[in-house]
Amino acid sequence: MTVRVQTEPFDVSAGIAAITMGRTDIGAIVTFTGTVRGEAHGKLLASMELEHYPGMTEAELVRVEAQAHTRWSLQDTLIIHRVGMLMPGEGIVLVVVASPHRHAAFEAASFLMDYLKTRAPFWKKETALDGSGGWVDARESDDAALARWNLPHS
Amino acid sequence: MTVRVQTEPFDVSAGIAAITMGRTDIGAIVTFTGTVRGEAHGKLLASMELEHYPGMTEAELVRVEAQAHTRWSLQDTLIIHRVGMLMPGEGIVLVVVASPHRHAAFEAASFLMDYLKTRAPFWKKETALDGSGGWVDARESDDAALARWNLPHS
Amino acid sequence: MAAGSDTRPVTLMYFAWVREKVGVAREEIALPASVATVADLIGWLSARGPHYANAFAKPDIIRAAINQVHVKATASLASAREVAFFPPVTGG
Amino acid sequence: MAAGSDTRPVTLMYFAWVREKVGVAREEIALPASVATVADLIGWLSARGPHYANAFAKPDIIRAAINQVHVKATASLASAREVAFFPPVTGG
Repeated sequence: MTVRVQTEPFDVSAGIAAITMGRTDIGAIVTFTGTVRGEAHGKLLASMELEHYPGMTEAELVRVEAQAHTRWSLQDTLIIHRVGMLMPGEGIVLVVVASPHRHAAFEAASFLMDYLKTRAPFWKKETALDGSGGWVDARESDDAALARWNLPHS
Repeated sequence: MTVRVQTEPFDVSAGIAAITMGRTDIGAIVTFTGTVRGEAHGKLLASMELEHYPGMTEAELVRVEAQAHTRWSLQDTLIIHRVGMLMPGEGIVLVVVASPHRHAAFEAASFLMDYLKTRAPFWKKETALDGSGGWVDARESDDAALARWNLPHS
Repeated sequence: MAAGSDTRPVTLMYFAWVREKVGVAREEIALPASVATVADLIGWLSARGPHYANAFAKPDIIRAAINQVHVKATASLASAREVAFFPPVTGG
Repeated sequence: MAAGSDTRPVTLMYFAWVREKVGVAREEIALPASVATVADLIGWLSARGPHYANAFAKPDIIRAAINQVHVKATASLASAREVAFFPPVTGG
């Protein structure tokens, strides 16, 4: 289980290698990459800034990972989340899940993203090419997505 | 939509780049990598050989992709499946899905794998370190996995 | 198929353990007009010799494709140029 | 907290637009013993001045953490060393 919060870009193959290199017991690897979309609310995006809560961020991501390992048979997981200034097309978040079986890998990766989106203390601020912008509103659909996993209340 | 059947190894980041490079409209990229496990039925695996049906393989993978694009809002997909001799730990299959939204990307990638596993004409033959081996039996669980997508009969 | 012909050429292909049991990967046959379906063809092939009989001993677990499209055993061979027999697929 | 003390030191942290509205990212306060819950603290802060009142104008959409763990507005501050206020998270 690995968690990284970083300003640098990430590479998906390197993320996979970090948790699978040298192992021959893994059967399925699922990755999720979230990227900055170049258009938001009908406006072209210039950049996106990600603020976070140092300390709590890492603690929440570790809790998210631990939850996934409780629910599914996983060999290893990796979460990388970027902070700071990001450009359209760049990766924001990377989740990598290694499991003996594909359905566990898919479900765990999907769960990690749903959980992370509603629990991990990150906030996005968009700046449009026309200079306008502001903080991104949370989506109710993200809360609904988390609810389907029937988590115990924290 | 891209389909490749090849003997060479693949790289996940290169696969992602092949369908996302230069685009800024994508929000979510899901990849699935199936790998050769080093142990099967309690025996250590020496190698795995993948036979396929040239022509039909490509046609089925194209049909699989087209089905996914019919069901979900996807920006692009890539399927690479290897054939020939593979060693434990090596990648067998790579699926990459790019979508504006994460749930579509997860579902489509999972669907592509379920569909591919029961429709694409590939056959695995295992050779154990002790020299024993043979053709891998199809799993009923794979048919059950496909059934949950409620596909029309072909 | 010209009217009145008793046979027509069809390519047969075998994969995985079906190929190993039959002993060839591919062959051209003259398909008799009386062999109308995939199931008929399996029966006809099984009568050709012990290798075939062995390969098709459990027809329920044999899968078939006509012209590179999956079909059921009841499928008609009317448009078949290429018929393939193989075990359930195990890729991915 | 020694018995009889009226206040104790707590670190407050603000993020995203809560931070922008409050005007600082972090501050140390002397928490009065009468401020028992997160909701109490929001009320107490809102009375400190217009920046706070503005930041906490819609307390329903403010999220809080005590010692870096998500809590509800009814949570007790008894063990709080660090209390954070922020909008619903939008990472990933």
